[in-house]
Amino acid sequence: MSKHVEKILRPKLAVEIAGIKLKNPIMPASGTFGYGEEYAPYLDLNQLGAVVTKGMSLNPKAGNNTPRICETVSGMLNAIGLQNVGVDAFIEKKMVFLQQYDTPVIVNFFGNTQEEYGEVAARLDDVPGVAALEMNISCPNVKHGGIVFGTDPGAASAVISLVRKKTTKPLIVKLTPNVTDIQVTARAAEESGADALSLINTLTGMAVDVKTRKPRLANTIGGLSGPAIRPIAVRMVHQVVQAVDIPVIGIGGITRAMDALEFLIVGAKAVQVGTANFVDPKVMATIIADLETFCCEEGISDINDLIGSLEL
Amino acid sequence: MSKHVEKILRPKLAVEIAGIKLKNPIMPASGTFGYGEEYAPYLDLNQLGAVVTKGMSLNPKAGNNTPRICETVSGMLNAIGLQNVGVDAFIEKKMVFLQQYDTPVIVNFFGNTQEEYGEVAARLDDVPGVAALEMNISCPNVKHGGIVFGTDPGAASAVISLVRKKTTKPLIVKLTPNVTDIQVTARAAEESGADALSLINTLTGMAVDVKTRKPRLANTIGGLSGPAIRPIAVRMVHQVVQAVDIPVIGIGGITRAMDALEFLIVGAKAVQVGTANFVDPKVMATIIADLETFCCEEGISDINDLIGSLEL
Amino acid sequence: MKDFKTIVLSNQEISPGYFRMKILAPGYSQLAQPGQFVMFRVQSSMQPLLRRPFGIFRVGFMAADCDEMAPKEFIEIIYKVVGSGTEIMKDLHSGDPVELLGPLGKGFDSGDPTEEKILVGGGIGLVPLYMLAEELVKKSKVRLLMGGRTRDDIITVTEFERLGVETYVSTEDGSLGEEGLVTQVLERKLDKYPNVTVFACGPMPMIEAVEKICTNRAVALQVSLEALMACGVGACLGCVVMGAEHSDDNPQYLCTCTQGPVFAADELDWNKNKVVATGCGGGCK
Amino acid sequence: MKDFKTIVLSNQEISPGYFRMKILAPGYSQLAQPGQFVMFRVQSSMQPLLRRPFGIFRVGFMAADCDEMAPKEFIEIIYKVVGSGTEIMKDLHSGDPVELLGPLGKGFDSGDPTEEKILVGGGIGLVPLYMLAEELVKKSKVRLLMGGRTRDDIITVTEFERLGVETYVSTEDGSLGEEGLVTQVLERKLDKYPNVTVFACGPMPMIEAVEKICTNRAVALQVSLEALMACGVGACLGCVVMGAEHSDDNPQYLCTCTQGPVFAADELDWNKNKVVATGCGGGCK
Ligand SMILES: Cc1cc2nc3c(=O)[nH]c(=O)nc-3n(C[C@H](O)[C@H](O)[C@H](O)COP(=O)(O)OP(=O)(O)OC[C@H]3O[C@@H](n4cnc5c(N)ncnc54)[C@H](O)[C@@H]3O)c2cc1C
Ligand SMILES: Cc1cc2nc3c(=O)[nH]c(=O)nc-3n(C[C@H](O)[C@H](O)[C@H](O)COP(=O)(O)OP(=O)(O)OC[C@H]3O[C@@H](n4cnc5c(N)ncnc54)[C@H](O)[C@@H]3O)c2cc1C
Ligand SMILES: Cc1cc2nc3c(=O)[nH]c(=O)nc-3n(C[C@H](O)[C@H](O)[C@H](O)COP(=O)(O)O)c2cc1C
Ligand SMILES: Cc1cc2nc3c(=O)[nH]c(=O)nc-3n(C[C@H](O)[C@H](O)[C@H](O)COP(=O)(O)O)c2cc1C
Ligand code: FES
Ligand code: FES
Repeated sequence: MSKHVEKILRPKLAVEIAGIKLKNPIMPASGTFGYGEEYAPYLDLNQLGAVVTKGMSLNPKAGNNTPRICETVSGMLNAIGLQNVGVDAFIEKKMVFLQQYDTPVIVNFFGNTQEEYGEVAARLDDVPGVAALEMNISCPNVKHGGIVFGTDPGAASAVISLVRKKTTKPLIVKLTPNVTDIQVTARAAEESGADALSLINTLTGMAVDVKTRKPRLANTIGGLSGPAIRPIAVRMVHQVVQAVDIPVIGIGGITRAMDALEFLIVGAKAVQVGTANFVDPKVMATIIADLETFCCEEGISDINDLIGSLEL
Repeated sequence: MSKHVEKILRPKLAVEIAGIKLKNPIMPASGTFGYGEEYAPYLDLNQLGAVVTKGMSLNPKAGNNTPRICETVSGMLNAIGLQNVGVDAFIEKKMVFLQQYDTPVIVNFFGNTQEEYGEVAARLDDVPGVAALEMNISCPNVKHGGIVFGTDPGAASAVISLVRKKTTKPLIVKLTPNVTDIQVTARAAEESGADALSLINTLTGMAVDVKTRKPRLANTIGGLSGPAIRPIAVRMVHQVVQAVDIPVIGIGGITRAMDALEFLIVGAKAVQVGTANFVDPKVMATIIADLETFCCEEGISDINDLIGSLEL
Repeated sequence: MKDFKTIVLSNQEISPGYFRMKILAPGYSQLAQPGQFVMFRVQSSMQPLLRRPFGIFRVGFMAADCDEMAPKEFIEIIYKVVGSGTEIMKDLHSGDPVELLGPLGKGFDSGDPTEEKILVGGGIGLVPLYMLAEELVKKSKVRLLMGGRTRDDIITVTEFERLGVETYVSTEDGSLGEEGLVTQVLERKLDKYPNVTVFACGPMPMIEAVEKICTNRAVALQVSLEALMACGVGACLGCVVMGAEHSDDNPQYLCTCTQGPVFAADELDWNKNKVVATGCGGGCK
Repeated sequence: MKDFKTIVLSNQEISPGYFRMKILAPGYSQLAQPGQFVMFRVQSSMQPLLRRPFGIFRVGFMAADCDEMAPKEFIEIIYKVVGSGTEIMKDLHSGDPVELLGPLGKGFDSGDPTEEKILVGGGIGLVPLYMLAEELVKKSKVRLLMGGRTRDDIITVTEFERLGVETYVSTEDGSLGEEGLVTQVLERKLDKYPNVTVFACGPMPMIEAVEKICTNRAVALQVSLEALMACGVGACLGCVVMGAEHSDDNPQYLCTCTQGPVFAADELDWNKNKVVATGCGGGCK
């Protein structure tokens, strides 16, 4: 049954999140796109909705022992351990490169203590070119400090409230999926001052080498990402969109426009592409082009009309 | 570097769980093997470690609207809604078939209320041929009653304690993975009288048809199973084995002997094969044969020596 | 009901987007009934994960490699490329390994031999009707009404003619045969031959229209349905349709894989089962 | 550093379990340096998900389809079938589409032209040494010590000979060349020619033994390492090895993909980096 559809020539792909204007809803996920420069030879960064950088901490961080990665069925495990150059070196060396581009830069960051979170946010506050901060309260790889901030709504509220006071930039809080009820953390983050939410971070997982009987990762447990986790991510984004009023950025297993559309339709204002960058460095450009084609064919003149259009 | 290994001719594959003797550690996962008879034309049920039947409730249950299933990347979503013939019809019609076999029958069951759980367990208590009960406190598909028993340690304890009083059969409690800390539920189940634990049940997920903008499942949300979820399942089994003293049965994305071995090595005493039965009705026979070959080649004379042999 | 590894014998595009595949299938000449299907495993990887159901178009024999051996049995399936599985299938070649589970399901009931028969096929829905026609022409007059959107959707009609079936083709765009819907042709035929049994397979809107027409005229109807399937053997309960007795309080679900795919029209609840055969809209992966 | 879709030109088993694949690779004759690698995408499905890294064996040219056109550039890779990705690769045919990202990484430094060179290859580790040999023979005497478990592991040695390289073969089981480890041969050669630079690639235990020998004798050594890689471009930080300055308090991690795969031996921490190149033991999927 072919319904008649008015073809659109030049659909509007621009979206706005917490006051940041994005050319389109496609951006990389933190930790899968380095500091941007690694992929600049393959992809015009000006094409992207935003660039999201590797998670920053107050001091440089060495990361975990190796092996740090392992392929799984339609996914991968990583326990990089948040290796990064530290916020000061980032501002000095890495931001300069990104400032060349006409694309908002979202800086992902984390801390081992509340105070560290606050301090990193403060140092990034007046850096030109930083469009927003993405606060990672969810990385499952770091043993430091025991329980993960993002799995305890109280701890999450406390650290978000603190960071909120330290920055005037839009604050995106990135949620962990390793919780019983993602709506609880989402509401806690909203109430503590988040301007937007992004989800999901990786799901904790493990793989074993049956010959050596050792875990495949030096860290034993790592974060699962890639197409395998997409149904879990779509479900959580759907639930969070219903629980909060702030915008939501969908993440998890996106490899093509059809995947991005699932998140947009359940209500994400934008999406992040992670593991798929490793597989195909040009994947975000392809997704943007295919999103445009989809809108043309389906008669959607503004992608905002598609966002949250799920029919239940 | 080839270490010298003594080849074994006839390794022992038998394991024991809560007093039930299994010929080998391989059995189907509930809901993926019907009542056993559906797969009997393809596979000799006498070969299996045990047969685990579709989840039973007190009254017959019609299940959800369609579509009930949807393929995802290396996995599937289901929202069958626990359709079943009801415990009385099961005892009368389905158990008779299974009693022909020399294989322990584990009956999976659930209830919508504590009392229903207790009543189903009571009715199954004196049925000949029922080797153990597997209590599903974790199915995410049933809207009835709101919050899932297995995601609330208090509710889980209460219902398990009640069931414990109603049955003299070994009681296996099947845990849901949709929780922040699986060790908490595992300990709650052990303290409330579980003789063994099985995990994981499906992870809640969702998929969207981007053309119709409708969820692919009539129920919107369903349970994700298949190879995609294996790393999450292995991680949870690893954690639970460390948290409790009772035996653990590993479930999640097993498609071949290598997959089963991951669970055994982290400490599962046996494993269940779910979605893979749909893909290959003979898969469990293949896994059993390949497990035997693996033991021969690796010089393992008793599979119990392999269980929990993870090197950290 | 068998489950074995086998090989593709040939695989050809017979019309744009439609492929016909011959698969070595020992035992099928004895086992397969008109209207049954197979669960086909595209390749032994995890992607696509589940087997795909396909109706059996026909069972045939080909000469063995040497004289002393029995001729080899094969089945033919005809499929439309709609998604990830069929995309891979179209690239299979002679000799490629595949897996077959089947024949599965409840096929057609040939009905009263004294009555004439009308087969209604819509596009790829024609597939299960061929073996049925082979059976029916032995005893009764058989007419085939074949419909499609364009002429590309009109497949294998000459083969039905070779069986002695009287065929009538219609396309929505008039590019082949009569312009219009196959249901219009059905109404005309039923005006002329009211005492027939109708067998229908095709897209759900067509099947629903056929059901209305037949019920209004009290004409016996059997339909072959599609549903999303995981196991094909009655184990997963994924493929159900609502039965005639279905109500919200007293639900009656029938398995398309074991109680179907062929149903007598009066076994089903026609108000509710629109969800049947929604398919995955091409792209659920 | 390019990223493009291309096609397989040929793919042949050259020794049991070892395959040699020619891939159309425009631009590589200008770009590729000895010791660099490519990230190879086996097929455009999700399984296997990640690209696989392979050393560039050599860059070549073949006649164009018509006289006016420039000759076509290709690269050759040689791979051992060890797991899910290489299992699929071995079944690729001429004309099959694949994707190449590269050339990537830091290759070998040719060193002092007045010094003689010794290349040490273990099995598949020979691969990156061929382009290096092509370069080195222009200026220096080059010897290749090639080791393997059995003769099946001794590949492409005659091609090195054709370049004018003096070759010495050893196998652990004595099935080809001298019986024993390649490192025994290395010690003998170093006794005779102490003023050389050594270039080594092979399994980690071999590389570690070579490092001990060279360090003891103060012989300059460059090694090419393997590590598990997701991106190949320095973005994921999955492929790191510990640098010479590494300590628990002051960790120094180097990316094998961008700061390697070739390292001067003194850049690395030889006490700790045994974890390098563990590979996935064949079967991580
Ligand atoms: C009993 C039966 C007989 C069938 N006979 C034929 C036939 O003879 N020729 C033919 O071309 N098609 C037939 N179909 C439909 C065929 O199974 C689907 O077109 C096919 O599975 C699509 O697979 P895909 O991977 O290309 O599409 P995708 O959309 O990528 O498939 C994703 C998932 O949806 C399922 N699916 C998608 N569409 C359908 C559908 N319409 N019905 C059931 N499942 C679907 C697939 O099996 C898979 O699990 C039959 C279906 C059934 C139930
Ligand atoms: C810089 C570099 C150059 C290489 N050059 C060659 C070469 O010329 N010829 C050759 O045969 N092999 C080479 N390798 C090793 C090759 O990448 C692996 O053998 C291959 O990836 C195995 O893939 P698989 O899917 O068959 O195995 P699987 O075990 O199924 O692979 C699973 C995962 O582990 C990774 N992996 C497995 N083994 C290795 C390994 N030894 N090193 C790195 N990653 C591994 C795979 O990429 C994949 O992500 C090289 C590796 C690196 C890092
Ligand atoms: C190698 C790797 C490193 C990552 N590093 C970070 C990080 O530093 N900070 C963060 O918030 N998320 C990090 N992530 C999580 C991703 O940003 C993303 O949430 C996750 O991978 C799911 O998306 P995907 O399935 O598209 O990869 C990392 C993921 C991978 C695979
Ligand atoms: C179609 C289907 C039906 C299921 N029904 C039940 C059920 O009735 N009771 C239950 O405890 N688990 C049920 N499960 C969950 C499985 O038993 C198993 O825990 C899960 O599928 C993970 O294993 P797998 O990845 O091997 O499939 C069902 C799973 C599927 C796919
Ligand atoms: S397809 Fe599984 S019950 Fe019908
Ligand atoms: S492989 Fe990703 S950083 Fe080296």
